[in-house]
Amino acid sequence: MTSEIYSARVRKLFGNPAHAGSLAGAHAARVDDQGVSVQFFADVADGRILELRFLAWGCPHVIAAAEALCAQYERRPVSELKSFEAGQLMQSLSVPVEKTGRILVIEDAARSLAEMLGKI
Amino acid sequence: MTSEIYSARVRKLFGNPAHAGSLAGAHAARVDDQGVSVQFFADVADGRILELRFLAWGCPHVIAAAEALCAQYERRPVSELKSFEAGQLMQSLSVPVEKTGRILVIEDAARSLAEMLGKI
Amino acid sequence: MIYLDYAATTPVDSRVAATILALLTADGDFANPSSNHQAGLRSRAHVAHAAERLGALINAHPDRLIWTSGATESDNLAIIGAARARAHRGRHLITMPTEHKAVTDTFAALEQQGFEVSWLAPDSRGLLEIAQLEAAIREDTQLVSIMHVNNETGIVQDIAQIGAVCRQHDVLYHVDAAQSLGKLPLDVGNLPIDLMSMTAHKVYGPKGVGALFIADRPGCHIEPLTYGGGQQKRLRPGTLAAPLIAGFGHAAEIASSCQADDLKHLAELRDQLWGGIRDVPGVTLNGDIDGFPGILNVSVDGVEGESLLLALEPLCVATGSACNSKSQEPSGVLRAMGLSDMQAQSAIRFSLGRPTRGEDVAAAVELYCNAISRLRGIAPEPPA
Amino acid sequence: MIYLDYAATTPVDSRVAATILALLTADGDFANPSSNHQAGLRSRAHVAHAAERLGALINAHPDRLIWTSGATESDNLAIIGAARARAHRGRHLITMPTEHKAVTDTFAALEQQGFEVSWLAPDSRGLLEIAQLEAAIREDTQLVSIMHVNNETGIVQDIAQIGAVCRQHDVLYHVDAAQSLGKLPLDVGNLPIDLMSMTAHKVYGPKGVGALFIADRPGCHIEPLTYGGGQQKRLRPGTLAAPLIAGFGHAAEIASSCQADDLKHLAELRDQLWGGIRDVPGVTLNGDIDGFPGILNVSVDGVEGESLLLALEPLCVATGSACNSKSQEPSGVLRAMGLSDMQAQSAIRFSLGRPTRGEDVAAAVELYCNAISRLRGIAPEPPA
Ligand SMILES: Cc1ncc(COP(=O)(O)O)c(C=O)c1O
Ligand SMILES: Cc1ncc(COP(=O)(O)O)c(C=O)c1O
Repeated sequence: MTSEIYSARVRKLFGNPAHAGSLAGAHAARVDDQGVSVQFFADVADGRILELRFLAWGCPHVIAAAEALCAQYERRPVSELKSFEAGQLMQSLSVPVEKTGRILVIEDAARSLAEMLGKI
Repeated sequence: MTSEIYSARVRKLFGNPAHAGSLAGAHAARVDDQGVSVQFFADVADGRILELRFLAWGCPHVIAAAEALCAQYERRPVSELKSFEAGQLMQSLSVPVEKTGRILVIEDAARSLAEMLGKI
Repeated sequence: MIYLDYAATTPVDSRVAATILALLTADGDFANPSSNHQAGLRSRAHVAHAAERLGALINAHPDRLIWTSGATESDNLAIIGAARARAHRGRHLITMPTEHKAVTDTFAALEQQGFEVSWLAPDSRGLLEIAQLEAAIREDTQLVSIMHVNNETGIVQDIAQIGAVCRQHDVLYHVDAAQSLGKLPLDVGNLPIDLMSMTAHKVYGPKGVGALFIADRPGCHIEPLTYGGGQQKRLRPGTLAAPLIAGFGHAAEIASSCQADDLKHLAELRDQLWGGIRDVPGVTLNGDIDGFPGILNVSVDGVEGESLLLALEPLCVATGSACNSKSQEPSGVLRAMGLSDMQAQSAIRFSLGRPTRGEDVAAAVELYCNAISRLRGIAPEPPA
Repeated sequence: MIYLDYAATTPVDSRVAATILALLTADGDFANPSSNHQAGLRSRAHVAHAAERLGALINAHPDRLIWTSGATESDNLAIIGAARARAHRGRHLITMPTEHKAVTDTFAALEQQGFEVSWLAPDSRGLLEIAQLEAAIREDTQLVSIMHVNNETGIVQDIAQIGAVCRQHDVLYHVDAAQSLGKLPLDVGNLPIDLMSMTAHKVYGPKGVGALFIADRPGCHIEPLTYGGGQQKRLRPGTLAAPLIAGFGHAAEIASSCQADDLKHLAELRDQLWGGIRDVPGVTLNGDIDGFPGILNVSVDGVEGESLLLALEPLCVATGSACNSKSQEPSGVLRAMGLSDMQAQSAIRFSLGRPTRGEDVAAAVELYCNAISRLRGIAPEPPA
């Protein structure tokens, strides 16, 4: 019996999701699956992500993961987002295994955004 | 669930059985039954019991009942002892019903003593 | 921290805590109540006194109470015990899917053991329609188990009417009264109840002790689940936990004396709470505003329940029942009442208690409204 | 009052009482350990800490412990649970008539349910001869239950050797360790034990909480006896009594730290006691002077047991086992050891504890000698 459900990092990201919100007129990708909805928005220039935002409906781990992803890939090349994998995020947020499916929804959405941005 | 096994009277009689002991050369009657042994001794004159003593091996109710009986019939006519009945004693000592058999051993012993004394 | 989870458990009343403490240590009456020496007799007297106090609260003879470890055990002992004791007469049993897991899981286990269970569906408020019960009772029906106050929604079943139907058909009636004991009037001397489960920790007593009332009626027998030292008429052996039992007794006595005040207090707070949140768009009440006022269960559109719970911190409330809130599944009770998974999943159970004050409720209202607007603010449009 | 009945129950250590008290009331961590809010998490942490402490005492992983209401429930859960879980492999079980009633009555109930039980007779000290066990194990044997320290006599079974025989034959081994936990070394990490019953109230913890250790081995599974909210891997549902569990954990930790001193202390007192009464004519020791030193069981010729107990006041000791001392029958344990009804019936169990002092023992010796001469003085000659 572990006594904490959410790691300190999850609590922090969930409590203050600085990248929550939408970007008007930006590129957007959305996935609805596993009882979770995630939508990413990106402003891009010169193959770089200038701003990255998300909207999410899901449990705290989903929201924290979306926030962590945005914070990590903002101001980075689009190519890096392409190779995003959920596994590392799950570990750094201590997401319980039974929630793997939900975090894969985030991976899905991030990849389809990256693909879209790659085609610009 | 009653919280007391022994009534205050049983405790007192058991704790201070003034009539425990034997009487040398006296009339005696003994009964062994129900895992209990009771022996009564009596000195008699003119149809009256002068002294009444007992020896007993048994539970506290048995000892208390023997003591109560001796205290009651000492200095009384033998004829009264003849009509002794255990029921009244059981009630006055709050003897639990499952011990009825043991108290009847006392009745037995008292009656056979009375019978013996009656024949003198 | 604002604690509005009194249906999950209550703090022990400080007077009750003092009673318990007095029986724990070497300077108190700590002996085994089964011991036949003076110390044991003193312990035994505390247990007897507790039975009188609990008996007085529900108008039962103290001899008709069996001490258990809690309502879960009482439910199991009553249901399995009665089903087995009457199995030679018939193997049909009746309950509802809106019962506590300690009841539903027990019936589900009996289904595996050759019993047949009719699961009666509730109406949208969670209530049983009596006609349904009447239709379900058969020649071979032996036991009906329908609770008093529902632990998730606070709705109150009509136990008098249900019991009357059971009596008519010579069927035993078991009531899980874990949530109503000491809170609503409960007079088993006059109600047609055969078996009733109780627990101390929902009524300001300690966790780890409960009781089962068994009516003194022909045919009302149960088999034990466990065997041992012959305590409690061989129905529930084990060293009696005298300190906990005494604490339960004391809690029962306190409840007797302040039940009416408590109810009034809870009703005021419940009205304040519902008044504060009912106008939030998309909020709906689960259950019935006429239910037990200590529990208010609300769903809200467009918000995920687990995130809502976390966003509500430092407010302590429940999603689903406290006892199964580790699982992420939406509440079976709410689904049985016809809620969608989505609605059930956003449900929050506020439960109020004797120590709750108006400020606590005001703070809860504010936290709830803020959490909803914050989460709605970061959610995408609902999927088409 | 001189309390020498520590085998019936012990007072709660005052440090343990403080731990319990801190989790009861509104100003402490009183929440339901199943609740998913901050208050619930704090409760859960206390439970987890207790499991670590109890696990450390017996060298078990905390995950291998199931909390129960006491050793009676643990015994039932282990024995019925294992018998049912393995019934498809075979229905033969082995135990001894000298076990606690929580074990013997449970096996007797299983006999009614289609299991076959071999009851191995002890030697005159109450010990099992290993050859007898080996001879009794069959192809279809599934479970052996033989206790560690006997609650009436203090004799200590060779659990390592018994367990080794069980492992050889792929039979589960259950140990009732109610009397030895925290008193004798018990290392389930290295002993061949599959299931072990424990209780807090014999080791200066609270009444109403126990535990069952379940080894992490293939084939070592049990079925639950009760059903409900999914707590404890569904093996034992019900709201966890966090204050009691925390108290048990604390008591276990204290026992870890003073076990060696306790044993030395008890051995000194036991020698003093036996030295004081062994020369009373007709006194005999039941069991073995090499047994657990906290228990000394003696019979005496020509004295009735119930009267002896009352004559010993204000000394609190036991006749027979505390748990069945309400019945007047002579102890089944002593009869199984070959004592006559008369001898068994006069048996007194003195049991010593951490708080016992030399003066207490001296007073007990005097009371015992006086009571015997007083009762002998008023008894008739033994019947021919
Ligand atoms: C209606 C109902 N029944 C049974 C229980 C189980 O009670 P306990 O926690 O005492 O096992 C609860 C509470 O958890 C409850 O609310
Ligand atoms: C050996 C033994 N097993 C089981 C028990 C029962 O334990 P509990 O009182 O915790 O139910 C006891 C004590 O009464 C005991 O001494």
